[in-house]
Amino acid sequence: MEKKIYLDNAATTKTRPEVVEAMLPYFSEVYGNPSSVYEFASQNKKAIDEARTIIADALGSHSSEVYFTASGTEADNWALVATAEAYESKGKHIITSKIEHHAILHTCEYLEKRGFEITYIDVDENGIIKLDQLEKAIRPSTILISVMFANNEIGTIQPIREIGEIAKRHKLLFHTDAVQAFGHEDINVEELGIDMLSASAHKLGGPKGIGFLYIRKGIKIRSFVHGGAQERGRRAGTENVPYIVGFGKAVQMALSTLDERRKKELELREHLVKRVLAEIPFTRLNGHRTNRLTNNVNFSFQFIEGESLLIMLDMQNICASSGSACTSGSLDPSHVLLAIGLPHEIAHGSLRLTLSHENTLEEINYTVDKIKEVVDKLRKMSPLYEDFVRKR
Amino acid sequence: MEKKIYLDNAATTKTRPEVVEAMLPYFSEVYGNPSSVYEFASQNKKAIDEARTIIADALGSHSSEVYFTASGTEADNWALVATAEAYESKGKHIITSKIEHHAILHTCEYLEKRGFEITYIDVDENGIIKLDQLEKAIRPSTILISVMFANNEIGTIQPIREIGEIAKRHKLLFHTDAVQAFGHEDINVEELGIDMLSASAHKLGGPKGIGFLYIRKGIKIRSFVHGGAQERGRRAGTENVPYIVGFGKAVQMALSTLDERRKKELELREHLVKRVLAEIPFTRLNGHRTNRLTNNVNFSFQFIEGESLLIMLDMQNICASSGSACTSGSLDPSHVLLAIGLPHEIAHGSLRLTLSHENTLEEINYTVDKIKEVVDKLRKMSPLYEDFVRKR
Amino acid sequence: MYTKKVMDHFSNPRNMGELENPSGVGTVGNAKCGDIMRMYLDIDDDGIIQDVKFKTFGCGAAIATSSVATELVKGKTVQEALEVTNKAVVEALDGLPPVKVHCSLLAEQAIHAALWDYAEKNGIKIEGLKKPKNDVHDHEEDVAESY
Amino acid sequence: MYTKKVMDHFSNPRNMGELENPSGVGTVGNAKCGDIMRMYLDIDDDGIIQDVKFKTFGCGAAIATSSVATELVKGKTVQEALEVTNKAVVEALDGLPPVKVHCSLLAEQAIHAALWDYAEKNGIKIEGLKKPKNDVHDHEEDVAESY
Ligand SMILES: Cc1ncc(COP(=O)(O)O)c(C=O)c1O
Ligand SMILES: Cc1ncc(COP(=O)(O)O)c(C=O)c1O
Repeated sequence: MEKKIYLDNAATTKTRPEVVEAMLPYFSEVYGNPSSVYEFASQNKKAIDEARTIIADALGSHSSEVYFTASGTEADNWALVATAEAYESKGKHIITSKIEHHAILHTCEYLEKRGFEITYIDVDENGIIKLDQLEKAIRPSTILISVMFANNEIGTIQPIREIGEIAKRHKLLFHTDAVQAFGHEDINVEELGIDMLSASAHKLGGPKGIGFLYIRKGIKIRSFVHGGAQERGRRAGTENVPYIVGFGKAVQMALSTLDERRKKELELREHLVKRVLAEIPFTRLNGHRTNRLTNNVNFSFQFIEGESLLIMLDMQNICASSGSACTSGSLDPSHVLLAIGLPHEIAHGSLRLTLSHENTLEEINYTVDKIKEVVDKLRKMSPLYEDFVRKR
Repeated sequence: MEKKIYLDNAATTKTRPEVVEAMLPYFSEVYGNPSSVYEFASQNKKAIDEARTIIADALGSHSSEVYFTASGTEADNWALVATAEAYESKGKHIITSKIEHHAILHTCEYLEKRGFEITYIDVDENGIIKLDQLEKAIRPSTILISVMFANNEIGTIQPIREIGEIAKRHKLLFHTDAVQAFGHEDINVEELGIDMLSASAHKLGGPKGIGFLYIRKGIKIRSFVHGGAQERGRRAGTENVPYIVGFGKAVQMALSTLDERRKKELELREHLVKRVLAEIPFTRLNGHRTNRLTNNVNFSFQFIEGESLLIMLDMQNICASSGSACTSGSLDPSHVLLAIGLPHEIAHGSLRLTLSHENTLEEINYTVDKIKEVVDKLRKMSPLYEDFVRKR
Repeated sequence: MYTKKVMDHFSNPRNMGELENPSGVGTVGNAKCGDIMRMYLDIDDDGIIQDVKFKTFGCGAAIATSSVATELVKGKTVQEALEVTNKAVVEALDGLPPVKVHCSLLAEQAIHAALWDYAEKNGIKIEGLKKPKNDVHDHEEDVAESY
Repeated sequence: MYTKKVMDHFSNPRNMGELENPSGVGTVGNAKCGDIMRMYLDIDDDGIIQDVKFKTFGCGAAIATSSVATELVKGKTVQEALEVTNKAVVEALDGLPPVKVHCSLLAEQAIHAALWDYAEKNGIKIEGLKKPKNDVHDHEEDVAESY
């Protein structure tokens, strides 16, 4: 295929042209600093309010509960660090899962250095958190449970409502990293008992470099970035007006197309899964078979390694990933795949394909054909495969 | 005048159309996640490298010393918090000035709550830091000096080279908040002995929501935002590729036009200062008469209050500010004006006008005419003026 | 950030100025907080406010609340004027931003101060009027601002 | 991130495959770290490497270093092959990204392991050849990566 086939929408999405359109006036025309007194700046203030309202509505929350950040990562850092600092006198114990994004895990490591204790809960072979273990981990000094909404590598959706209930029962705060889920799954923070929620625009057709943290009214966490009185004094720094507007627009579009997108993605996903599992031996689908993001598949192809697979697919104009984008510079196999129990050599051979509404059946079929070829080629090169064949 | 006269370039600047142009392809065309393996993403990596190099060159530094952040505020927070955490075992004392931006001052307050001690050095009546007091404040436990390059309200430029020398003599780290100066003044971190430097794109024709922290090689501070391995593992979060590209472009343009811009701004500034001081009685120019940013003036008009002045100027299509934009929601008079010794009622009546290369002499003359009218009108309303006239 | 009414009173303040021989004059607020209001009252023998003028050093809201307060008391009896609360002032302006509500309190206090002056000068006692404080500012901040 | 040479060797690996009755075969690396290399050597009676094949489980750099290493040793004497260092491998590829340099060490070790096997099988001692370790990875990280 001449055209690039982009199957890495969990890493980042194309910014929708309508979103770019919506942002454009805020660079060189309506460019005032929203904190300023004059009329010219109040247009910006209004634009921010509108975006905030769109997002608040999407969550079933109030606009005064939505705080813009520069990324999903910042929102995660904020939720953890500020909660730790605000509730330190109550206790220094936080519970999370073993399959969180590094934005959570590395912030937890940072907090551990500052004297906090973190319990990392196991997941089952499908990547679903062990609720009994979670509840047992709660101590008098526990202040926060942070469990992601949907996993970025294997797509598994967590039992958020149940976790919310556990948190409520034990009077704990519950934060969820919904970076992969927001705009893709229905989320109502009231119904699900979520106290804090992180999201990021670039996973749903918005620009890279804008996120938000939902903070339920009454939660007394302070700011993470200190300075001016922006975001009601809770998140300092001149507002990124264009991106806030773009985020609002992207959410609006994501919600209005949610059902049809999910339907299309699901069809393509099922087709992809069926063909790959049927046509390529020694392959497993990672993550829950059905309870997963509609646009996510993650395979392990035994005997081969992920990076070479990716490069060979790239040569065929297919953009895919292995593990998460943020760790692709690293040599370690995915902590998520290890957590669901894969042995190292299988964890190394994983391929994540994440679809968008723009993908076609033709692209998927072409992709499966190419995966077959490439997996075959790499297995022929693999000493592990050689050993396996010999032993049979 | 029909057209808006924008005289608040210290609050934020218009994003240059060329900058918007440079960013556009990175939204919907070259949109890959720079951390990804495939070729498509490597174009983004290259674009980031190029921007980083432009900025490093502008500072006389190396590109591996420039780390992108989401704002000047984040860069300030990072420099302070991470230095405090990294050098805690050496000591818990930090020195700064009384006229820093809130991004520094509120981060200092945060660190005070975490057990650090901060000394706030006085400035003289022109807003220049007292170097003897600074040097005397150094203790064995001092780890960092943070003094801004140029003040955002009164424009005064600090004796950075001298502070750099003091820091070096005492083997202390020296951070400078150069958000107002970068792209407007010549800055060479080697010559000036700067170890860390914060800047923000939206003060020099770039977009709002991107900044950087320069960190001299060898300084062992860790990250402030924890997560993925972006920015060489020091600043997590998917890179804001369009804004990074835009920041690079803005810096390039700012540097190539530096001399002519400064010359033009200086001419307009001097004309403005002369007319206002000559034609409006009971007025003072705040900040150093000459050693100030070329685009900054700050006046205090006795007997009147700043906000009403701003609104009345706004009605004449003039965008100006009083104190800093970030505090304009607040009721307190500017901490900077109090620090240079103004009494409260005079500090309340300040007006900041900050020019750009786009302003014209005609605009400046119109503005002075309107300021005269408005100051006159407000003084007629002022009980303080009434008392003053009676007492004469 | 301000309503149309506020902007109207700010740009065209009613009853701005001084009175030559006022029945009472009161000044409240202080420069430290950035607002000072002075009210002049002209009260006839029947205790009716025949004329009122104000001078204000302060923000847009301070000027607008002064202006609307003069309108609210003009032609009223002393007793009626006493009942002009800060709430009435805010309502007459179609609302004020939360950080500016203290300005309306200041307006209420300015009237009270002028009435107190009038009462003192005339050796009378006005039912329900207390000696005005010098500074009526409440320095509460938005709770969320505690960064 | 890879040079043209790396990409060339990766897409068209030289000497990929197995040898039927190799004089020596060596396997290094481990699946935990994500790279396993196996080298087959066919060495004639004069100690000249007549043929060489590799199989590799690993990243692009691992495959490319294996491929280029086979080219570097083919036709060489045992002693010359021993002198093919990881540096030579990196140079032949016009460089490797810093995190991938360990792959070239693995290639060096794979040759050594195959030579060791050859020596053992033939009961000879090769000057300067040490028993290969099972895992030659060094787990150093970029200093700046400390989160
Ligand atoms: C001196 C100074 N420091 C820091 C900042 C904060 O920069 P930003 O708006 O990019 O967060 C500003 C401007 O707002 C400033 O003038
Ligand atoms: C689950 C999850 N959390 C957090 C992040 C970080 O978001 P951002 O790139 O906006 O910092 C990502 C994606 O990178 C993610 O997938």
